[in-house]
Amino acid sequence: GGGETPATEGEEGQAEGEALPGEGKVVTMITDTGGLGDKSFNDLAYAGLEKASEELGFELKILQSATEDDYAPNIQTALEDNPALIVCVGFMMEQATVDAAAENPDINFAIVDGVGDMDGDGQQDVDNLLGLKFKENEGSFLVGVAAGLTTETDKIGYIGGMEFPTIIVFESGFIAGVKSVNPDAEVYVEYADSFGDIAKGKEIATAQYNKGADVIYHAAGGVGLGLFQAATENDFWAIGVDADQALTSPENADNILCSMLKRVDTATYTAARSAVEGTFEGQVQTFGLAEDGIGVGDGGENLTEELNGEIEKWKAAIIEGQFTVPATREEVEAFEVPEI
Amino acid sequence: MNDGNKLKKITKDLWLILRFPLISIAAGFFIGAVLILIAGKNPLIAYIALFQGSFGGVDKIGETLFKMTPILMTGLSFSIAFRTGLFNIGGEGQFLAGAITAIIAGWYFQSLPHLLLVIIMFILAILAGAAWASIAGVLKAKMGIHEVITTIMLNYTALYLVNYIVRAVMNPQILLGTKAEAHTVSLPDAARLTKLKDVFEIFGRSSVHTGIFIAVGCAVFMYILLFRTTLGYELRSGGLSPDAAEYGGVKKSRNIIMAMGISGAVAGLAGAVNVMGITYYVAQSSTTPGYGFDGIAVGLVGGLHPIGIIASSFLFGILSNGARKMQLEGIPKEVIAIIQGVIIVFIASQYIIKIIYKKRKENEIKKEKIIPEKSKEEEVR
Amino acid sequence: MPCVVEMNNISKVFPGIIANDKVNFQLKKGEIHVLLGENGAGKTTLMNILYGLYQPTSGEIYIGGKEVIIKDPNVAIQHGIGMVHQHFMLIKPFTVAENIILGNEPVMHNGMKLDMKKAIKNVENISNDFGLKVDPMAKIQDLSVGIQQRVEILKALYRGADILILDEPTAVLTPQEIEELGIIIRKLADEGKSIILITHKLKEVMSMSDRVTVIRRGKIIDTIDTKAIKTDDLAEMMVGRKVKMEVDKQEKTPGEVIFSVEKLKVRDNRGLEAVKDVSFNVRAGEVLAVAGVDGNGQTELVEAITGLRDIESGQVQLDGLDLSKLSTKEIIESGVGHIPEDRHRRGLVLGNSLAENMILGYHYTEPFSKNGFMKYDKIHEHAQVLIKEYDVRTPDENVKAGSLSGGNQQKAIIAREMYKNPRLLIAAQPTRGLDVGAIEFVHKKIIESRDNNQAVLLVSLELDEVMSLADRIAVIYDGRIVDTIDAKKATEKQLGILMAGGKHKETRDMNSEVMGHE
Amino acid sequence: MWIVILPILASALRLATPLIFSALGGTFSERSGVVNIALEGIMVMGAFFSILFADFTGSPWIGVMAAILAGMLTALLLGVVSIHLQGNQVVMGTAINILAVGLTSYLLQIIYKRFGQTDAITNALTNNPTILAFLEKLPVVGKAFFSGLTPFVYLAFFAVGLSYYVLFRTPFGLRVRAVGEHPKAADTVGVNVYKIRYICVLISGALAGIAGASLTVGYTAIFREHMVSGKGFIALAAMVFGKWHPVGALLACLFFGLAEALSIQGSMLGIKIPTEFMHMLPYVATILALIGVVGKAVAPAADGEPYEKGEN
Ligand SMILES: Nc1ncnc2c1ncn2[C@@H]1O[C@H](COP(=O)(O)OP(=O)(O)OP(=O)(O)O)[C@@H](O)[C@H]1O
Ligand SMILES: Nc1ncnc2c1ncn2[C@@H]1O[C@H](COP(=O)(O)OP(=O)(O)OP(=O)(O)O)[C@@H](O)[C@H]1O
Ligand SMILES: [Mg+2]
Ligand SMILES: [Mg+2]
Repeated sequence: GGGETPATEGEEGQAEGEALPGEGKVVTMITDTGGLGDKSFNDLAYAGLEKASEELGFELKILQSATEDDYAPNIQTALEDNPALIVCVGFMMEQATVDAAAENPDINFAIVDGVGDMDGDGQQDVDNLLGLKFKENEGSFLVGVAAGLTTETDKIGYIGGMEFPTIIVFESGFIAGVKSVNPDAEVYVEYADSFGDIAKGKEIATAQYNKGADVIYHAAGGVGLGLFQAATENDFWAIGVDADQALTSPENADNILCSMLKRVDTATYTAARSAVEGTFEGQVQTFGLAEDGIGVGDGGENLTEELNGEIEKWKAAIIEGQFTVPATREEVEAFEVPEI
Repeated sequence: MNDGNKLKKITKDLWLILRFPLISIAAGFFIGAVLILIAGKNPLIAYIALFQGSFGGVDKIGETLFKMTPILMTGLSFSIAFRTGLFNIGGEGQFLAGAITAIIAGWYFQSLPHLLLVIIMFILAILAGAAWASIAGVLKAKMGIHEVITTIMLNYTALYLVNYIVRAVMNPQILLGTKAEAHTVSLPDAARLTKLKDVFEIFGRSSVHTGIFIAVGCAVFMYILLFRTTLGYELRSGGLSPDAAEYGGVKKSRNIIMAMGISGAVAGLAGAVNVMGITYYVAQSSTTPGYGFDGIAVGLVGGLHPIGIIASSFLFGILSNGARKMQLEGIPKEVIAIIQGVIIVFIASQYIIKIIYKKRKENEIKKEKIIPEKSKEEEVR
Repeated sequence: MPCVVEMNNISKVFPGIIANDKVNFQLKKGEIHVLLGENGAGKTTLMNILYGLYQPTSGEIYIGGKEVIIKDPNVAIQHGIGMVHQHFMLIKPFTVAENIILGNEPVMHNGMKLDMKKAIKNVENISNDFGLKVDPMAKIQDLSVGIQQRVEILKALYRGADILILDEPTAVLTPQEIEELGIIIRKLADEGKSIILITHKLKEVMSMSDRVTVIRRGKIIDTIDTKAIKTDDLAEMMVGRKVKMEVDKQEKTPGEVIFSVEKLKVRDNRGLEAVKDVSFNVRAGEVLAVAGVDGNGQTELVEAITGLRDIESGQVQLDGLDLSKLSTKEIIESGVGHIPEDRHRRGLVLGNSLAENMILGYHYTEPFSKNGFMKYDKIHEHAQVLIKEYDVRTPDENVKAGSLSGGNQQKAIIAREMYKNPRLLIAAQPTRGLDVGAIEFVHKKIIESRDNNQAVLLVSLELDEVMSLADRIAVIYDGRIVDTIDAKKATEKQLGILMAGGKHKETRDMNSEVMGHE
Repeated sequence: MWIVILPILASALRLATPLIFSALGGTFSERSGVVNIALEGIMVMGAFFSILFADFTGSPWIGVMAAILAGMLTALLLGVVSIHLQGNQVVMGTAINILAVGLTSYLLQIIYKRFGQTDAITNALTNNPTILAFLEKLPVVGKAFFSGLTPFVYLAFFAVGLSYYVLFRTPFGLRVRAVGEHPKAADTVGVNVYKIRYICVLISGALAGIAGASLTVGYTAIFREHMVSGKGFIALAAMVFGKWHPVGALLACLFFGLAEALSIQGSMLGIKIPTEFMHMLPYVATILALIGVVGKAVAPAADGEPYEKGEN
């Protein structure tokens, strides 16, 4: 199973004998090359589907992609079961998913972290595809606020996995958040060119720490584990990503200030439910702070009341639409700290 | 010889050729079964799934052929160099070089008609793979720098170079002005290889594309090159005995550069075939694609012979394709890797069987008291 | 005299061949006993069994009257057996001392550390005791073959060998070295050591041994007192027919000079000058022998002529064409045939088939290759013809070249090179390790070549060979041609002295020369 | 100035440490004539089993022992096939690399009931050993350099010295090198070729196992799939670069570690080039170093050649 991701346990126990709506149906999830165990969207997506499966009684199947060219064949294999829904995880799979959805209009598809707009016209290309998009910049902004207010050295670190556009979104939101509360703070930005090399993560974090950084945020999957290790050894703050990492890495909880939550589990859960219950609709669902698809987790209970208050304040402002959080470096350049 | 005897002989020959691989495969599956049992699943169901996934219809066979396409080519690539006495671990980098070159060519020549475009892309990818490998080849030939080091280093260099090109050169953001992506622009339709299913319905959903013909063509090419051409004779001789080849007028350095170049060319072509056949773009990645490394295993298991490599890549295709179906049965996909590993272990240690045969032969001789060699010579005198 | 070794009814079966067939062999204490036989007769096999490298298929071995099972060389060493192998068992990058002590190392700190000081001392001691001078600190790769052989002998003596097996020790030595070896082993025998000497050189048998055992096709023919037999009879026993020991060579007036080397300078692998200002020429229909002890620049000379090694300066001309800047391939094309001194390393691609080997060097020419493709039917045909013509003993042309015996490998190479009908034939150590039958054949072919009006450059250290084949003899020493003499007028003694380092020096000075690196 | 350089040096040492152990392992095995492509796989085994046992017993040192054992067992597989059965050593190494990744992932699922990674251990061996704690108190270098070192860094240097001593100063080492150069010659003087090769392959396994442990128990405190990702191959390259010599291997690994440390810290040092080029640095630098400095590397003569006892 997909580990200790914080999908809330199925509370509503099913009455005995009552036929579940998903009985006899199949939902298949296909991971990207990160695969299960990425402690990120693959695991979270799985957790959401697992929960749905328990509640609704459908059979959950999983196919992990070893390489990029497994995407299409994996989808084709999944199609053989005539599933109620195929959930493809990760923006890397967008093209393959759109292609398959176009060829199989009777099957429901969902793509995590994607829209399904490959021709770039701003519209979803197919009708039977549910795009699940997240506004990671908003959550990153909030943890940036926390970092900016927490730092004593006015030096902050950011470690990205690879310089993907989707990862730059984290970087952009985070820097904007820091600048909004602490214009003097400097942010060291470093990319590991890896999502798995823990040692490299630890080296980068240590280097940033040596240069004075006392709060470091990561959007780098497994590389982040190295950050946590460095944080614990040197006693500085780390900020987690995707899941509430104070809960998933309890050994390091004392040094995980908070985590940027990306509720992929909620998204896949709802998608599966709608598909099984027959209410599925091809569309783009955006999960931001307003939709509660993005948030800040504090499983380590390290945020002070004051910080929580600040975070809430900025959160409310974003939800109200007082300003837009930057999602690219250009937008960060142009970003002016709003008065709130 | 009558037909019955002939048939018997053919079956016997076939058995002689196939016995090591078959025993190895059986051992791999046996150990795999144990692991599946430990994981609390039924091996029988798992293996039925595996074979259904790989053979359960033309479409499934198509899928196996699809899986086999790139590794057949990288297996050939590795073997050509190995036969010349070079250990090319650089298939990964050469594969990437070919892939990214195909993208670049596909973009800049996109207005050309399909066939011409495809040919140009192939040629450029071949050149790119060859050039990338030739760095190692030239350094070895001219300066004696061990190709194991250079090819390993060049793999990583290629990875990061390609990542850079994807992000900062061939990105849709830059070429099309749309939003930034983690991959290059996609190949236009004219630059894509035809899927067999689009021509023959019988291939169902499978992803197999015309690249399989190119891959098999490469095997034929390698066979002809190695065993029918003068260059092949020189390459093989140089691999077996560099000094003797040199004595025979074969230039060592030329041999090395040629072998690395051809090896890289095939790997580069593999990269192009892969993007043109399935992914249509190259994405940023934290790891090399892995086909180069798979090629080492495929080549060695195939005994470095084109026919053997076709067979071993088919076997690897079956395994990794069948793994999909096994996964759907909830069986850890790692079991497949372990089965692969065990098969290779047994193929590596086929000597056990050879020893048994040798002992048996010796005993036969002892019994029959074969006349020593020299008495035949006496007749000649 | 008591028997120190008794081998009774020893048989050894290899797949496809019985190498030793119910062999009985006795070695008496203090004797020098020659084991004589053709290539492949089973001599090495028998001795490998005695030394524990092979296990006999059947039969018993007695040492000092007690039955023993020699399961590995350790056991042999314990029983006082030492062996100098046909192919030297020396580790090239190691020093002399390291090679000698290997497997029986003096140690200090409870075995935690090699005691190299003591090792060197020990080596010096036995080296002095037996009069076998070597520099313990020299690396094997820098030593001449003769010295390497001393190291091999010392290795055995260091282990306290009383029974010494020498497998073809003379194949690579100069006459002086052979003579010296004779003195050494005689001295060892006088000290009570028992010696088995393998050879197929009849002269040596006569001069060195007390008794001789002749082995043919794995079977013992007879064991006889050396004094009681004549050379011709030995030869006949050995090969089973009458052999002509003399080479049939007609008087012949040579033609024009077609090959010349002028002021040639070549460096060896270590960058030292190995060929120093060498000049000579060869006429059509003439055999010029370059006679010299191994390691005096012959290897480099031949490699330079054939394009296998860079030329520092000087000229090489064949038929007016300057070869010095040409590649090996171009040199071959210009009409050079080359029988290389190291047939395993250079002469054959051991892993390729015999047929493929029989075109090496002209594999790219028609009819064997056309438009870049090999014509295998032609290649096989070619091989079959040559195999027949040159009497290469092989099941067929498809076997790997490596599976042939040394003599047959050599025949295959000669066949290949002769087929080219070269203007210049270079034959480097063409009969090394071959038996009399094979030597007879090779010599006949070389003379045929000369009579065909080809220029022949023979590089050899076998004085018999040099004297019987050559028209002129150029003696090479320390990278220089010290003298060129008419073969008809040359004497063995004169040549020996020249080969050892110049006109005026005495033979024994050679020792100091080969020892001469600090 | 030193305040910038010293941490980079410390970082270089940390990054080089697993490579050093692994390259030493390769050196032992190849000096005896057994090509060891399996370093990568053995490191994976060492990395996994050290965490597994450290986690279950609570003792990181037991974890290290487990890594050594796992490495030796894996190497034994290489040994049996390539020494006794005279199988192809490269094929076998490749098989082990595939097996190791598969097996650890499989065990991860069976034991931890989870994908991807183990639990983290809390008592990883990442601090200076107590007896060397005084080093941290030294002015300037103490904090900037020594505090960044782990026990494995010291151990690596010790291992280099020991390996050098064993290979070049002991009777055993003489035999190892003899067997790697000319096994038959060694055999004829009573050296047991198989025994020596087995011992060397086992030492190689132990060292590559420690290399894996130095990465996990000695550094990251957790095992994650793909975390070794090519380090075994880099070590292999370093061994060749270092000309099959322990000190050479050490220098090659340090060179690589330094380049990697620089590439990681580059942007913080104010070097503004695209990150991809920064990450390329160690690999390109290695090639350039080979072109510029180091001449031809010659492998032990019998490296990779199976030895058939007696009858050949
Ligand atoms: N390991 C082996 N395997 C198979 N056949 C062998 C082996 N060693 C020797 N033979 C065969 O046994 C026969 C005897 O070989 P052996 O080496 O004893 O000959 P020899 O008398 O020493 O010859 P030479 O004078 O060439 O050294 C030969 O026919 C040879 O081919
Ligand atoms: N495994 C083997 N199988 C078959 N024949 C073998 C084998 N090993 C050695 N031989 C043969 O044994 C014979 C004797 O071996 P040896 O090493 O004494 O060579 P040789 O005949 O003296 O040749 P050379 O003069 O080139 O050294 C050779 O003919 C060789 O081909
Ligand atoms: Mg659209
Ligand atoms: Mg012999």
